[in-house]
Amino acid sequence: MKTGENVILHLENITKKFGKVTAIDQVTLSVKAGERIVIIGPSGSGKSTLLRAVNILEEIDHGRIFFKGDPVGYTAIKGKQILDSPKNISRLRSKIGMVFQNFNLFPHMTVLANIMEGPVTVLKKTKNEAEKTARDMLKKVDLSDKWQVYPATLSGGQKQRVAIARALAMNPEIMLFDEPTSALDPELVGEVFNTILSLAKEGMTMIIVTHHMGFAREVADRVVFMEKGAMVAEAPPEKFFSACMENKRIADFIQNIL
Amino acid sequence: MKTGENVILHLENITKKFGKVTAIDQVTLSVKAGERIVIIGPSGSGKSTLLRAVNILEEIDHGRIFFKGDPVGYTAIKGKQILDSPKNISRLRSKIGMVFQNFNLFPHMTVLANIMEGPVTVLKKTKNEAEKTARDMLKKVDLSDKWQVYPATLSGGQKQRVAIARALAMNPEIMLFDEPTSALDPELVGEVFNTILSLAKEGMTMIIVTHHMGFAREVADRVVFMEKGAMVAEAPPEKFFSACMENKRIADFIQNIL
Amino acid sequence: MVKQGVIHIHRSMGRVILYALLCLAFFPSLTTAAVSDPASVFSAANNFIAAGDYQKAIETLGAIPKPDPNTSGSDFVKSRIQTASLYHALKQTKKAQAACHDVLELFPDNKEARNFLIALKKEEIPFYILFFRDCTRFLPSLLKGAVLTLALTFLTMVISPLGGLFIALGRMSRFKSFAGLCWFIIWFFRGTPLLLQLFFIYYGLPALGITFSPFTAAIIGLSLNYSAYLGEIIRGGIESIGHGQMEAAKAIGMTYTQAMRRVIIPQTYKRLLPPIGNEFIALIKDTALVSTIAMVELMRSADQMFNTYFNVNVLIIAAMVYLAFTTVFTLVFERIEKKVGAYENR
Amino acid sequence: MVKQGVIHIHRSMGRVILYALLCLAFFPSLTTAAVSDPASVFSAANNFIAAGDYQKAIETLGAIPKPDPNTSGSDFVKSRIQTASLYHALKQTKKAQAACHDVLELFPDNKEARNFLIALKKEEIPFYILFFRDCTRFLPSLLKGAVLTLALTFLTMVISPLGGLFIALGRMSRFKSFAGLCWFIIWFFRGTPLLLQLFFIYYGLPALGITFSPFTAAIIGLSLNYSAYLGEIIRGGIESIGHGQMEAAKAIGMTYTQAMRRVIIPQTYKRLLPPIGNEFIALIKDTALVSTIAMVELMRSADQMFNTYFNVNVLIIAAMVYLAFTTVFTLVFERIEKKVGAYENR
Amino acid sequence: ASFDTIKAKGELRIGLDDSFPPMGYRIDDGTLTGFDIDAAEELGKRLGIKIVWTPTAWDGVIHALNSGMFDCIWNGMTITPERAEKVLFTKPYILDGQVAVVRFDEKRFTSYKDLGGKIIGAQKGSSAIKAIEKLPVKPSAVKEYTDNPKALLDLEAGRIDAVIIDNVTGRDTISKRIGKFKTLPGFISKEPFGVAFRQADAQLLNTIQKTIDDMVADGTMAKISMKWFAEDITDPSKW
Ligand SMILES: Nc1ncnc2c1ncn2[C@@H]1O[C@H](COP(=O)(O)OP(=O)(O)OP(=O)(O)O)[C@@H](O)[C@H]1O
Ligand SMILES: Nc1ncnc2c1ncn2[C@@H]1O[C@H](COP(=O)(O)OP(=O)(O)OP(=O)(O)O)[C@@H](O)[C@H]1O
Ligand SMILES: [Mg+2]
Ligand SMILES: [Mg+2]
Repeated sequence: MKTGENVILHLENITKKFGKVTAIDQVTLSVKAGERIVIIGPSGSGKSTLLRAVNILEEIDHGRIFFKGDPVGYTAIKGKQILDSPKNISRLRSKIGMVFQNFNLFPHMTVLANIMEGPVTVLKKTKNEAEKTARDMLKKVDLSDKWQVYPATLSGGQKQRVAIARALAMNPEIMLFDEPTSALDPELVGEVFNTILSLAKEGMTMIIVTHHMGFAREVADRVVFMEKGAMVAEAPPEKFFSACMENKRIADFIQNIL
Repeated sequence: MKTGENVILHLENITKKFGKVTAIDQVTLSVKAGERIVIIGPSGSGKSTLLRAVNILEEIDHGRIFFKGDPVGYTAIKGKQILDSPKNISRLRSKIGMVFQNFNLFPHMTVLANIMEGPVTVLKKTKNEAEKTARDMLKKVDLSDKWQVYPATLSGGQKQRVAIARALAMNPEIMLFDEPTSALDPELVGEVFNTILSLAKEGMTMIIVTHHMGFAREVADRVVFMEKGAMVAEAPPEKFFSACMENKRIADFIQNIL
Repeated sequence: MVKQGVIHIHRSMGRVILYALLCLAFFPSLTTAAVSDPASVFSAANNFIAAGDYQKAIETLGAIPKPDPNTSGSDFVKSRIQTASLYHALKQTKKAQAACHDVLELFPDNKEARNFLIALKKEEIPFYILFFRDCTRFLPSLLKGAVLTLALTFLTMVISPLGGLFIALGRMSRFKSFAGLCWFIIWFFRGTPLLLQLFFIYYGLPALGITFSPFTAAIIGLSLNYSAYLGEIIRGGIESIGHGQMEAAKAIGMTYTQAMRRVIIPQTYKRLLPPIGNEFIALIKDTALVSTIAMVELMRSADQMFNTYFNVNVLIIAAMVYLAFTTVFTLVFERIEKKVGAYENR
Repeated sequence: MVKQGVIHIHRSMGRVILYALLCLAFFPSLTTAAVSDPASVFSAANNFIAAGDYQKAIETLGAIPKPDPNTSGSDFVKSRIQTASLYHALKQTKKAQAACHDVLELFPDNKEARNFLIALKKEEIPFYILFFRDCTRFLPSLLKGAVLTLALTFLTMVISPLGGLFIALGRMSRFKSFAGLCWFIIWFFRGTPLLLQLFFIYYGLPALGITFSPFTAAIIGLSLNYSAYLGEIIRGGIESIGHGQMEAAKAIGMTYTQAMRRVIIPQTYKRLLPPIGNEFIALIKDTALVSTIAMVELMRSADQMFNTYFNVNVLIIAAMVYLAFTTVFTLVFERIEKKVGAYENR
Repeated sequence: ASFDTIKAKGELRIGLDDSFPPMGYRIDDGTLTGFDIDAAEELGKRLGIKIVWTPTAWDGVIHALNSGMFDCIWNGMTITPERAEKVLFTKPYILDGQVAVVRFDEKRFTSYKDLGGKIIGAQKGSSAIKAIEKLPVKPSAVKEYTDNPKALLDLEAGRIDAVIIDNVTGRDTISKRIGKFKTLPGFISKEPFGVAFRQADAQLLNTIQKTIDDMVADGTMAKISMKWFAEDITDPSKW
């Protein structure tokens, strides 16, 4: 199935099981270029697994993933889906930026080296090119003065912004954020959201998992609600926070979070 | 110097230095039987050191300590004060109960064993006697049902109450509390204070270091303010929280804490 | 297949030609070797062997006739045994056996031919059967040695934790000179090879008038060495227990000794078990070193049997016994670890 | 004092009487020993020695005259050397020296007398001077052996971390059989004594047609053993790096190999240095084991010199050299630890 | 080679394993010394030729001789029938053999017969082990050692009662450890030493043999023996 030209990512009926737990249950989702999707849902509902399935950090059991119209990650051999070659998967991942809850910066590299690592090692850019990009990205996340320090000296918010810069340095087509602020002290959440918002304004396509409803409302084109691995509801934020509230589960969930 | 009959503890001019830091600076203090002294003061002002000096966990440099009228802890040999024999010091300590900020329960013993340990090992009571006392003390701190669990399973407040029971089981003449609630979640502070208050009502002599002004006001016969190792002010609570507030330092300190 | 065969023939023909040329060039005597003279037959055969042409050597040796009744027959025996060796080298077992039987026909008692036949027969038995036979043959003696290995291990396991505790408390002692001595013991015994220590205790000390039996020397050496190692481990364990525990114990009137015995040391058990378990497993293997001071434990019995029978399986079986010991010990220690100090998990 | 003297006299008188009786009873030949026959002199002296009466033995030996020019003189030498030994046993050094000089007067080259004089002279020198002399005497040869010890240590230090990394990655590999092989290597080499491993490689493998020089065998044995140990340590180090690091590396498009090389392994350095340092210090001492496979490193040279000179100081000096090595290594490793991976402290 | 070619070259090459005290070995500074060294150097002086010592591994010493690496082996080589098949030996010039070493103050035994039921030590794999079987009585136990000095140390420490060892090695140790050990009188087995030549070199052997005979006759050999063994063990009349 070829999807519309402006669709960056298309998930078709994907399912992932861990033993008896169905972490993703037949999810179908299309993300158009420039679109901002926010995924919400209770703990264990499969949000992280869904993001991880997108860049094949998790191998799915059924379904297909299309990136810019092409099926990626798996090849069908004799009717069975098997994982693509590591090389192809790496190439796909390099086009998808991912930001983790725990930052996962490389502690043994300076901030600049963290950001240069991908461009140099994966994209085979020269050091000079990579450094230029890295400095640009640092400017974007407003941390130009921290280029030479090690991550351990940064605050949580600064760490997350470096992580965003590191992902951006790969010049990704889409960004995935998995609860980017949930490991942060409350007063540091704002700076990370601001960075994401400014990215959104530049037209970056992204999928964000978050529990911050205010932020969801502000940034999202569409809000997706997941429960027990399945997509239960999906709507633009205005509609989501009004109409969908009639769904008791969603209403309860949002009530609990606020 | 023999002090009045009803004086349990008398500190005379005691001084303790750590290198160049004077942790206790010529402190003189008498505690009568049944009296409740609360010590307050900024961090590093020597409150803990003072308590620790009382049961010789810290060796003082100058001054003398009288327990029930007798000089304790040190013997003068050729004009020099030297530490008493370990046996005498142990005997003194067994008469002084001490409760620490971090509980310091023995993790490898059950709650009951924690409380029985002192009576059996130090006071050479039989197991049966000691167990009876221990169960009485547990009742006193309202933890009768927890006698057979290990400390790791208790909440902070429960741990501190066990620590109090452990000290009480030695049938001490005086109890020393060093910030007994500062390692507790706010909602657990109350139960510990209640335990201490009920002790106070029973007429136990005690010295309490705490930052909780409300509690100080409620429990204290006298409030002592320390700063840089010295006793700066000393008064009954009513007087202390009014008259002494004219002292700018004390006022600032109390302002900051509240 | 056919083609390969052709190539093979060509190759060996090439070798024959090359060899013939070599003979003509360097060993002119060979081409004229008189069949009748045994000495020259042997020397000719030797030259063929040196040139790598065993087939030719066998042919040459064949020239030695069956002995007359009135000669000793030693040349004949020698030639046939050598023939058998050559066939053996060419992996033609049947022919090698035949050559041996040639000898036995005339000299039924000939030891060399007999042994050769036995050796040849052995080679026909599959490895695993031979190995199994060797197991039943060598294991009993090895296990006798292993008893001593275990005795050394257990005795050291009893002594060294006590020694280690003593050294650990010594290092933390207020008496500077005693603490220094304990430091020295640790430094010395952890800084020199156990082999050298055992050597010194067993061979060196008698010169200073102190003589130990091998067993005593082994126990002293192992115990001192392991006490030093355990001393550092135990000290680490004690120091890992927060200072507050000692203060709390003192505050209820306990003496230093009481506090150590009742409060501090019992808390170290759980933490110390894994590193001490590792040391004990190392100990099982280190007992092998006492083989150098004339103790016949597992390693030494394996060595002795290997020297007697030149059979590699002895070493392999000994390794298996050690593996069994270390594996069982590991499992037992894992068990104990799970049981001890469960209070931390509840 | 006087009283004691009396008792002493009484005792020795008693002994003399006892002895005389014994002689009469069992050695009738002795009482009539002809002075002229050397053989019977020696046998008589031996009997006196056996009975513990050295004085009488010396007297008896004195009957052997200075040799005529036309006899070999061996009986004379033997008697005087034995006399010297007996005086030595009686702690009469001067007289022992005199007996030696008697021999050297006639046979100035006589080794035995010369050695004896040297030994007697040594006993008069204080211990510490002797020890210092022994240092200057033995250290050069020991250090020559120590060069090999260091060579073995350094080579193994280079090879085994690589081997260890290989084994560690192998154990974490997706290929079950390869992971199993690596597990087996670790299990085997950590479960059997290094001594047995070296033995097998050096003495056992030739039986299977694989022969190594002692040095190669030593390096193979040490490297395999230490690779197995380091393998577990390195695996532990890699597994201690949070899973998130691998995911983050993969998420920016790195392959497994790139992630390992650039992200995971560099982070293990700091954590691995202390345990690897410990292993290397153990390694220095374990090189002593290769002395059993005919390698003349520090331990073996000490052994050889001890065998030649029977001088305990050799062992002590060797221990000092090992201590120097292990201490220096410890200090160097502590230095390196402080420098590497400072990023975690900032 | 004939004696004439040796004389013409001016040097006799002698093969040896230079770690066999006291026959031929190196002392601390590396110089070669020993009984054989003294004897051969004396011989060289008498014949007016230089002695060139050629160290070689003992394992392949006969092969090395026959391949011409040197002209003879003079290194405490025991004369055996098997060796005699491959080389020519001189007449025995010294008597070696297995002897029993006991502590100097040993009071319990004076002859081999007394060793019954005692603990005896010997070097692993040496001919001493075989000699123990030839003892007139059976020992209670045989302890094997990696080397002779270890056995002697154990003897000194009182852990064993006697060490069976070859005469020259035993005497060498005794001479270094004066007052510690003595030998029991007599030999358990007798192993004479000879100098080995290639079978083709009978003429060379004859010349050398004559010189050795001279050295025995004029007491030179006895003197060298006295130096190394404090006894004349070169005198065939005492064998
Ligand atoms: N590696 C794994 N192995 C086994 N089960 C897993 C694994 N990862 C996730 N799961 C299970 O899959 C389900 C979905 O997990 P997931 O982490 O995707 O939830 P989530 O929506 O991200 O929750 P949270 O808000 O807590 O992050 C859960 O039941 C979880 O326990
Ligand atoms: N063991 C020690 N060694 C060196 N200095 C010490 C030691 N214990 C206390 N001090 C110093 O002595 C002074 C008094 O310390 P103390 O702990 O008694 O203060 P405190 O009033 O209890 O403070 P806090 O409210 O923080 O517990 C401080 O300057 C402290 O740094
Ligand atoms: Mg999640
Ligand atoms: Mg304090």
